[in-house]
Amino acid sequence: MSTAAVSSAAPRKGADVTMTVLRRIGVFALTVWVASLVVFTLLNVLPGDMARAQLGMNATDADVASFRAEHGLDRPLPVQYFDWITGFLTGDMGISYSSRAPVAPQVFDALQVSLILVGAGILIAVLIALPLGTLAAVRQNKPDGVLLSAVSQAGIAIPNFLAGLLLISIFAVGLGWMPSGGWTAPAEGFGDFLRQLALPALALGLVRGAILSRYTRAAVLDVMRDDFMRTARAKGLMPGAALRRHGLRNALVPVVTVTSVEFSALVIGAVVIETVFVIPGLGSLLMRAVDNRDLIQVQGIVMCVVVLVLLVNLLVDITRTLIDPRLRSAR
Amino acid sequence: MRTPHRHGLAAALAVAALGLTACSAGSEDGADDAGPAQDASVSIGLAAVPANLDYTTSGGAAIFEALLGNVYEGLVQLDEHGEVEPLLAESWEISEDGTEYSFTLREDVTFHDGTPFDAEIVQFSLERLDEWTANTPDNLAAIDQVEVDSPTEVTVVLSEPDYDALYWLAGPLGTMFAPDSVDDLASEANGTGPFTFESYENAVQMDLARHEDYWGEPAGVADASLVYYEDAAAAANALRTGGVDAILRAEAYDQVESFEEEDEFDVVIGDTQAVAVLAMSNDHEELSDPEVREAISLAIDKEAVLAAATTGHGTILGGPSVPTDSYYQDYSEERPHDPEAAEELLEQAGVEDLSLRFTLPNRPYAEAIAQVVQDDLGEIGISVDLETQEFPAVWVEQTMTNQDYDLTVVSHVEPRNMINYDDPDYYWGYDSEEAAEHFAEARAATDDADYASAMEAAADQVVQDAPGVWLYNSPNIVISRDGVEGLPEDDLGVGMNLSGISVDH
Amino acid sequence: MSQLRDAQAELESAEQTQPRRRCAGGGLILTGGILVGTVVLMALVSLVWTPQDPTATSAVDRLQGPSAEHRLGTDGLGRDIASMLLAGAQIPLLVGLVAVVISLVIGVPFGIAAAITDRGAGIWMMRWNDIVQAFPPLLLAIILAAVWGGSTATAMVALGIGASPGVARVVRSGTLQVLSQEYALAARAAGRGPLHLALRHVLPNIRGILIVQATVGFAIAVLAEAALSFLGLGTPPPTPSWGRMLQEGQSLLQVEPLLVLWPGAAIAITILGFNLLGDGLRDRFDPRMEVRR
Amino acid sequence: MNDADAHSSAGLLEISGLEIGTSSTRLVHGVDLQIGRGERVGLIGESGSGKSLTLLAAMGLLPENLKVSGSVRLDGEGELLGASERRMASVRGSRMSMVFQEPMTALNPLMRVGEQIAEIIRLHQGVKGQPLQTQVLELLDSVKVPDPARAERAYPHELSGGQRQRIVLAMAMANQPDLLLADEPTTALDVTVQKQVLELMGDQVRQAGSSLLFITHDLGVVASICDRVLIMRHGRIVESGPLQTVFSDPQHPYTRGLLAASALETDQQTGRLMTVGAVGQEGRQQGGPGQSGLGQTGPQQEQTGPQQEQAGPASGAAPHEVSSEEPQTFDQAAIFNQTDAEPLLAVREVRRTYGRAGLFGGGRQVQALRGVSFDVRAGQRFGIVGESGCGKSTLLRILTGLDEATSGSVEVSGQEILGKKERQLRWLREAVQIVFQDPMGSLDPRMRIEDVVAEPLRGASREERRSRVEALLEEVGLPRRAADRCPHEFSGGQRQRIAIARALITRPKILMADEAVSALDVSVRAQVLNLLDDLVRDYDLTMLFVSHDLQVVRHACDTVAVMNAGQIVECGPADVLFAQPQHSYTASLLESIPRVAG
Repeated sequence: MSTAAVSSAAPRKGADVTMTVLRRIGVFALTVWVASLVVFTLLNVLPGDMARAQLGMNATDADVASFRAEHGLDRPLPVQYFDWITGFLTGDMGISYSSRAPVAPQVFDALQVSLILVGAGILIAVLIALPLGTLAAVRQNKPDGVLLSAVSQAGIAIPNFLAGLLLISIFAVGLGWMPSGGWTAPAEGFGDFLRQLALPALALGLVRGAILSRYTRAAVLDVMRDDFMRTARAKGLMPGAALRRHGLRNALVPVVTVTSVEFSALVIGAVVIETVFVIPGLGSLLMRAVDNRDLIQVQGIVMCVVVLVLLVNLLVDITRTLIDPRLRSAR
Repeated sequence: MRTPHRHGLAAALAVAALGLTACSAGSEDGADDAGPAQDASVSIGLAAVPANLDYTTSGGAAIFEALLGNVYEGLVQLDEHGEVEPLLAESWEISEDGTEYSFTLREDVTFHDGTPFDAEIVQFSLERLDEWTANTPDNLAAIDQVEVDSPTEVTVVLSEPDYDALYWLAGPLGTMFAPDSVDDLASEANGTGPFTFESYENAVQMDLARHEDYWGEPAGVADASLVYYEDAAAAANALRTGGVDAILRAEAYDQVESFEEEDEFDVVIGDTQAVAVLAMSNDHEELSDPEVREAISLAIDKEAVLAAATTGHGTILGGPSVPTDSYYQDYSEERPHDPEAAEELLEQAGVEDLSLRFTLPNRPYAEAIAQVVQDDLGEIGISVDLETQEFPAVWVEQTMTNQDYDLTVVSHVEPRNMINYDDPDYYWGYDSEEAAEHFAEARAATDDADYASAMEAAADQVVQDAPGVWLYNSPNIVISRDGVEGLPEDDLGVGMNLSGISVDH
Repeated sequence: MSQLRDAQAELESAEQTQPRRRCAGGGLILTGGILVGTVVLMALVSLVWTPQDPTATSAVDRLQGPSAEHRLGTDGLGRDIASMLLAGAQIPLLVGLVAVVISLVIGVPFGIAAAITDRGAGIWMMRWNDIVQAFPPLLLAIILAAVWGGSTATAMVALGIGASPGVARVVRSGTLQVLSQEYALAARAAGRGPLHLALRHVLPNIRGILIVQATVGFAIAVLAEAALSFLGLGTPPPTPSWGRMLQEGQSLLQVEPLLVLWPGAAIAITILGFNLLGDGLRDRFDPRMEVRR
Repeated sequence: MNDADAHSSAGLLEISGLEIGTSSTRLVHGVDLQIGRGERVGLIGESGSGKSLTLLAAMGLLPENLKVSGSVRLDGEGELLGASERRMASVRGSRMSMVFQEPMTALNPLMRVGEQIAEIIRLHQGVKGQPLQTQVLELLDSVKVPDPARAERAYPHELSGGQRQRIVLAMAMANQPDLLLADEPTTALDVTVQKQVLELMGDQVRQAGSSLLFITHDLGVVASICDRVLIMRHGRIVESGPLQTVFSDPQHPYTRGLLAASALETDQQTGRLMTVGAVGQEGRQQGGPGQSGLGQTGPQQEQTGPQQEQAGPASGAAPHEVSSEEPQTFDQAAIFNQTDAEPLLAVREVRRTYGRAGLFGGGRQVQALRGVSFDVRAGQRFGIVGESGCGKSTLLRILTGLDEATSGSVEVSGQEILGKKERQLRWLREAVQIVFQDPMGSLDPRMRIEDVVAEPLRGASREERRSRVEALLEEVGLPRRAADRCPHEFSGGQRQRIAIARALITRPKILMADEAVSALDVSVRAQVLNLLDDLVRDYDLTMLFVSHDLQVVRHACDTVAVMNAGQIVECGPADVLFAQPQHSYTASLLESIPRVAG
């Protein structure tokens, strides 16, 4: 099919990459702003009286009024939004209704914990998925490949909290190898930190790894069908070498893309895993804030999660641009 | 720093007992062989999470349970039998008409930040009660003013006699605060108690450290950590895997048996002040009919409720008082499980197709109770819709404050919660002149016997009117690993005193 | 795009003669179908019959092992586990169904519209889509549970809305594919408007993608419902649901592991079934397009 | 027989009894093939003939699910069929190399071009470092890639199709292989580029003394590069021999038909194109996508096309002057083919610019049309030729209201169509219809033929619809009952007939054909062109025929405009323009056409 005449793209990569990255960051900022509107709107249609819920039944109307004034709940919503979002940008998420402490430090502490957990989960998932997914693709018609496929299928079907419960039951309570939960910051004791991280990270990573390995398998299968793989073989590369030199990097592009989707799945998976393993991360904080109807805290946490997800999307986008030169000069 | 002392087992037990009562007598004797380590630390698993540290404005027993008696102290405290005994006040006198309480204060007490404790502090703390929004400050509404007689003498003047006043002063309402500290009660705790407050990571862990300059018997452990597990099974797992040394107020009822079977764990089942009560809204047309309420009472199988909620641990109740109350009477046989009779009653009342909205806190015990009740009421033709509400936030707002419910259930852990039947505005909506008279009599009582008999009469009246169904008094389950001694066995509805705990290595 | 590679053509013509493509993924579809069918059957049967009343509590019967009366034993409230397992299939399936329908109802028109107006509004529509996608379904469900309290309805709505951006994305790329085909141009040259294009050309041709998407979406919704119930934000008691059973059973895991294993297995089998079905259908409808959400 | 035989005596590659099949179907039936040292052999066949599979079998790169038997021997290596992967790997790229059809996908998109070339040298020669670098640059230079140093650092997507194919060729020739296998290496390229690449390939092979096995469907291409040809059909070799012999004196009827069809020869008596439709009815089951059944042997079609005995000249339009412009730059575009009478179609100064400013800048603009003006009179057959990217398809889309012009004016029957709302263009939808290139893509696979054909029809009753569809199907040479079938049941040629039927159902005044026969096998191409010819006459159509194929345009049109880079560079009566091209671009286009009779 004929296409419009395209002036032959001059390879001026440096400028292209910078432009692409800058444009992505611009879009990211815009996206975050709209997302903040969504979060604020969603959470400010809460029915019921925040103040009364927080103060309990002995509170008088005056108490309620002063609570509302103290937390600025008596001002028009646009003003509240403006205050919240400008505060958010400067790292001030307001004062928690229930703990009466600033929200931001709690959220940041919890965020660190969750990030470590999610990071460990992704690491485990990737370490499982890349080799196994590739193997399953290469050996797709052989018994071991089929077996790998089946195992990963089964892995996907197990909810991560069930995996968590079973891991606790076997390795913590049953065998006593690991603690059943809790959290130690790495600075406070690296051994304890690792021991406590092991099971929840596994619970997260195993299931995500199973899913990611399916994507990897699909991506590698796709790549193995590509023309340039045939070219590589025609050059005289052995199948394995062709896959290593030409296939894997190409297969990585869709896998990296999927990782961004996987990341948000992991973050939300961490919410559940944190409750199972009593880990003071964002998930635990969120669940408690929801229980306490601590609107301002919920708002801060949700916004953080959303920014995080968008940020990872941005990073993945940029990573793809770096891996795939075609995206650099994309329109 | 004192040198580590070694105690024999007997001595250890003695210390433990002393610790519980936290009496002022020193027991620095008996230094020998292996025993509790002075520099030991203990970590204790708990279920209920403090929202913050300020129990003057934040509801929930978890805060004062952790802080009262450990960090904060009042003029008086409850001994292990629930009797009032001296603490920061060495002694007191009550005027003939019961309206003036004169306390003589200890002299050598300072707050952890160095503020000296004196009569001014008492005046400040007790006159500040009108700023409280949580933990039923109305229980001490009778306090009119506090007069400073001398630095160590203070008189609390009541506007009318209240026999319960001392009792309430032994609880959170009687806490002594340093005036400079009240601005950040939510995040700091500055008291006179045996532990200093170190840190609180919200909903995760609270760290207390022994206050070395405590005026009384120093705490048995150097550090105490309260670790919070909202999920009972997680707490039990933590105990099993060495994450904590003990769990207090354990709700993992199902696991009690398996812990009892294991040698390395000790299980103690103590008392609580808690009353699990199924409240029936007086605003509801059919439910305002005593026959219908009676029928519902008869329809509920309390054995089944107890089995479902606590696997049978605890005491089945028939009335609003608990066994540890001085005015306790056993009403459990009053309305035995009798579905047929219940059905007949309903028929008599001419009620058909009754459909009720049951709001319940999202707590395992409440969900278990609700499902049994739903089932039981279904048997007699009452259909029940369950509506789970987050506890405390939503339940307190919707059910308790707005009183928007037909049926609800909650375990009232606050002590002597029966007096709320004297408050027609309480969510129970109970309003009885007869009962009110008895409650007034009780307040005006000047000795225990009068008080108890008046309260008994009130209880009789309440039970007769059946504004709710009293289900059970839950047990206080304490599970600890071997070697941890001196844990508070009973939950008296005040703080849990940790100073008596000792840990064997 | 349309350049045929000869070998490919030769191969495909060979495949055409033997109906290989027809039965592609047959084994997966069969296995998945059997698993899903079993679950659906469980739900249907439980509508009219269960061995016992799945909500009937009985204090004396609590935590019993399997017996003639209780095939799989009883739970902590003395309820019959077998009956709860059967009836517990209803909620996941209902949530899955409604969530998938919601995600399709939102995502399909959105995706098609974004593709048809690809240059102008379409770009902004997809940006919006990206934003919504930054709210994972489960997070959305938690937020909605915070707003309205946890219930089956909020779970269904949240999961449906949360899944819709994924649907929209897939639909958009499928629609762009269709619109780039000459038959779509021919339809436009014939004076047919966007609605005709959408209904007569796009929908029938992305049907396969939609079925695959719906199947996978079903599995995700079932999983999310279980997680929500586990967190206490899903289906409230006494309605039996596997997620709730898991949550109630976890405190008894050390005492009676089967209370967790039964509902856990039921959830796993359901998800496995839908995933296998989805993979099989994907193979059948489009052997080239692999898992790509 | 002459020196072609002398070559084959020094056998390099010997394929004998090669059979390839799936578990149930045999695709290649006992192919025998010998190639001598330095010999250049063309393997000719239409799609689905098994020629590519034969090639892949020689390289040992057949898909795993295919079964292969027979023998493939390479001089000095012995039997290759069933040889170990390791042994094959050492042969591939060093003694036997391959060039593929699709330059867009044959290169690893994530690897720099230089590295991809270096890889094959390193692999077989073990050269490293600076010498390797030098060798790569030399190779790039030898395949005439402009600015080798820059190309070496470039990624494939930064190069044009022709440049990429040069890179692939450079890779294939890097180790001076004994045998180069080329699989339709120029099919995806424009004619001018094709010519250059073919010449380059010929030079390279000659210099290296390599043998060549060249696969194509295009007889003209073979003629320019090979000295011996084999004709393959349905998995069998039906004829072979020296190029001259086979082309001048074909023995097999299929070869004869193929030759006639590809040269677009006309029957002396009827003036119609020669087809191979009548030849070789032994055809296999009709195929689906990817296979354009030769000879219309589908079950629903026994007769080939409506063979009306209408004679007459191919062009019915009045002659007119040539108005070609020599200078490369036009200040104002001239109006081509201008007429004093009211033209049916008047195109003035049409410009189209693609590209947009991105959300955050960075948009790129492409000028697809730079001011095109011409007239078409009623009854004319107006052809537009040009290479890919010249703007011809864009132009056609604007004329059919599928795309919007950036500026300019288009009047059909005196009515402006640009800038109008779809509602105001109802009449245009009936007056102008279009036939597209791709017989796969132009019919919705999910629709029944009746719905496909009737799609442009509005407001007709069911019966009327049905009867008109059936009537039209008959006219385009398909049975009435085809209306109830689905597109996948038809071959490529049949589908194109259906597309034509759809275009005619509104009885349009103007029929636009966008590369309408380009995707068809040569044998089918002739039939479809004949059909168009008949229909244009029967329906009194004015036709706009866009193609990259000069031969086809020359046959199908009476007036031809040549487009380059968004402008018309020359326009005139077909005969005149082809005989005496005025513009240098037209001349170079004409020169590039590969000719059978070379």
